[in-house]
Amino acid sequence: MFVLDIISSILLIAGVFFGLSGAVGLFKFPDFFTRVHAASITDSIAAILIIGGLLLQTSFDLNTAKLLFILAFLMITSPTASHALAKSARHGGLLTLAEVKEEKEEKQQEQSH
Amino acid sequence: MNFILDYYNYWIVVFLMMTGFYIVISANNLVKKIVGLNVFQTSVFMLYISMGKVTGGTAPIVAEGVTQYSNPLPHVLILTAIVVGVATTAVGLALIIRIKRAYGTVEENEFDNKDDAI
Amino acid sequence: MTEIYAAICIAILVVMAIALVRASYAPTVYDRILGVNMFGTKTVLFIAVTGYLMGRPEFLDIAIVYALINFIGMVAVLRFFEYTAPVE
Amino acid sequence: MAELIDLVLLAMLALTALRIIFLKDLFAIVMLFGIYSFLSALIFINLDAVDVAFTEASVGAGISTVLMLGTLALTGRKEKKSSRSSILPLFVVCVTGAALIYGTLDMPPFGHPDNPIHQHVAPRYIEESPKEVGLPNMVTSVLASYRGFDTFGETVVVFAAAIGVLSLLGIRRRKDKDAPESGLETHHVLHVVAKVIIPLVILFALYVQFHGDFGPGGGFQAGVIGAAAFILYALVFGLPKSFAVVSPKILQLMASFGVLLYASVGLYSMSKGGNFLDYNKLAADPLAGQHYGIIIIELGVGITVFAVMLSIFYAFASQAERSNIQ
Repeated sequence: MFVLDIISSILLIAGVFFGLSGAVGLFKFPDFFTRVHAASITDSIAAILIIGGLLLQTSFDLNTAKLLFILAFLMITSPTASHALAKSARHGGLLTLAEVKEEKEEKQQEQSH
Repeated sequence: MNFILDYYNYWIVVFLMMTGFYIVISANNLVKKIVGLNVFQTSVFMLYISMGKVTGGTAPIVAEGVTQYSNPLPHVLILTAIVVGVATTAVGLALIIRIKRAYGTVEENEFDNKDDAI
Repeated sequence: MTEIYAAICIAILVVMAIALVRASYAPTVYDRILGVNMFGTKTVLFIAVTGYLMGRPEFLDIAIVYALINFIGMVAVLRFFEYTAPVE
Repeated sequence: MAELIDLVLLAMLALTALRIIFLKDLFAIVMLFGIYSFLSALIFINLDAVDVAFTEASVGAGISTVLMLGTLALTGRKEKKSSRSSILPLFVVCVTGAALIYGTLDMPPFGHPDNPIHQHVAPRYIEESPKEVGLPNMVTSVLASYRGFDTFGETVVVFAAAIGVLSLLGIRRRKDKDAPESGLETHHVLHVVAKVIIPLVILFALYVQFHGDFGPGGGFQAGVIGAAAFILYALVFGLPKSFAVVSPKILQLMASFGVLLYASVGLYSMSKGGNFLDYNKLAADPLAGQHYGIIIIELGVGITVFAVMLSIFYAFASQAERSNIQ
């Protein structure tokens, strides 16, 4: 049991590490689409690692099934939500940082001509 | 120190209650007022639930090896209150939609002199 | 194991706090929705871990509800958002 | 440890509430209110009220937020600047808050087992209800059996709210051609995922309905979760398709059927010679009678709440689509 405890601790700590890095990414990245990227990927990996760590602590009963259900649910919904959000943002007219720069340069060129 | 530990829960709940109250009486927009009302309501729920908590107790669902349970009575009262709360919120929001249709606005200070229009 | 659970709980709380700050001070509306979504998924994990911390892991049902409501709230925001004015 | 988590959550809650005051964008306010509900549900879990947390998460955070968003789609999302001064409200709030805090000083300290609230009926519920009613979840026993009258009243109130909303707004039905397309028409991933998830959600709602005697859950929560599944369908695929699956007429019938089912249990127990809602008379063995009674009335509550929540959502969402055309 001792080995299992160690493995599950490592998984939990790794999961939290990814969660924290995703949270930092929410602030550090320059534009919205990179921030979605940071948040959604770390969300999924944190869910896998933390739920995986908890799974090792169960003894194959109803709780195992519920944890697996949560994991499956998060694996399906979390990326979908991020995708739908990014798509809505794109359709709503939000530009990436590179595109904003390009537009600025074009405007400057027009003015210089 | 013990004194603060014994009462901080109630104080924060009172603070939240007053925040909701402030939103209700100072906001101009009716939807924001409803949000404030809900904030107020939720903090009242929290007051009830914190009274039902017993230190060292656990959730009132019978389990092996547990002797101390928290008080189930406030839980029951609040459980039904939440559902009724959302039902009344729905009625309030429906009234807001009707007000918007009749007056063309949901800002409180713009209702003046619009009674003639109906 | 209890110490580990407690530490994990606190770390997830920190992540939730950061997401909350992002949701309340956001440059665009989409960032706000992103913060709310991240807050929701982290609460699911938080409930799962607290269940083990308090020794009553059968309350995982609540975590499932959170995951579900988080997703539905997200879809509802995207849906009704299109009816109203575009980005500020 | 529990105190620390409690304190952090309460601090986050206070921050959210303060932020709601100062924001002018109503969309942001409603989203923060969703977070507020989530956080308060976390506090309920921390204070051992798992059933309450279940309800708050599904009803408060889920349905309220969706309804508020639907209202915002009609009323506009900016709050205009108030011309009134905020000094008088602030003064009133400070005085009331000070009075309330003065009042809390006389309250019994937080969490002590000797507090008056734990003295009278609570020990009886905790010690006797597993023997008298035979369910491990004391909240369900108290809700459905000891305080059955109360719950019946609440169910009727929920039913009345549905009548109120429907008479104020009404559900507008249009032919398929006139109906606007769902705003999420182009989100193909969302369509596929919604189709996968909705059966799982309905299954989970049934689990909550019938497992409520043994764990957190019950009719109220199951009804809301079931309604949430159909709300998800309506959001993704549009209202007309959703009307084809569950029509508003059927919902109205279901809402009244649930209330009647609850009342008929009471009347049946009266015809057996007991009081109204006296489950002991439902079967030869009192414990079995309690089981039957609780399962049936929870079913009635679940059906009513499901139908009411879904018809309220229909009423709001059909308004939103109408205004979008104009």
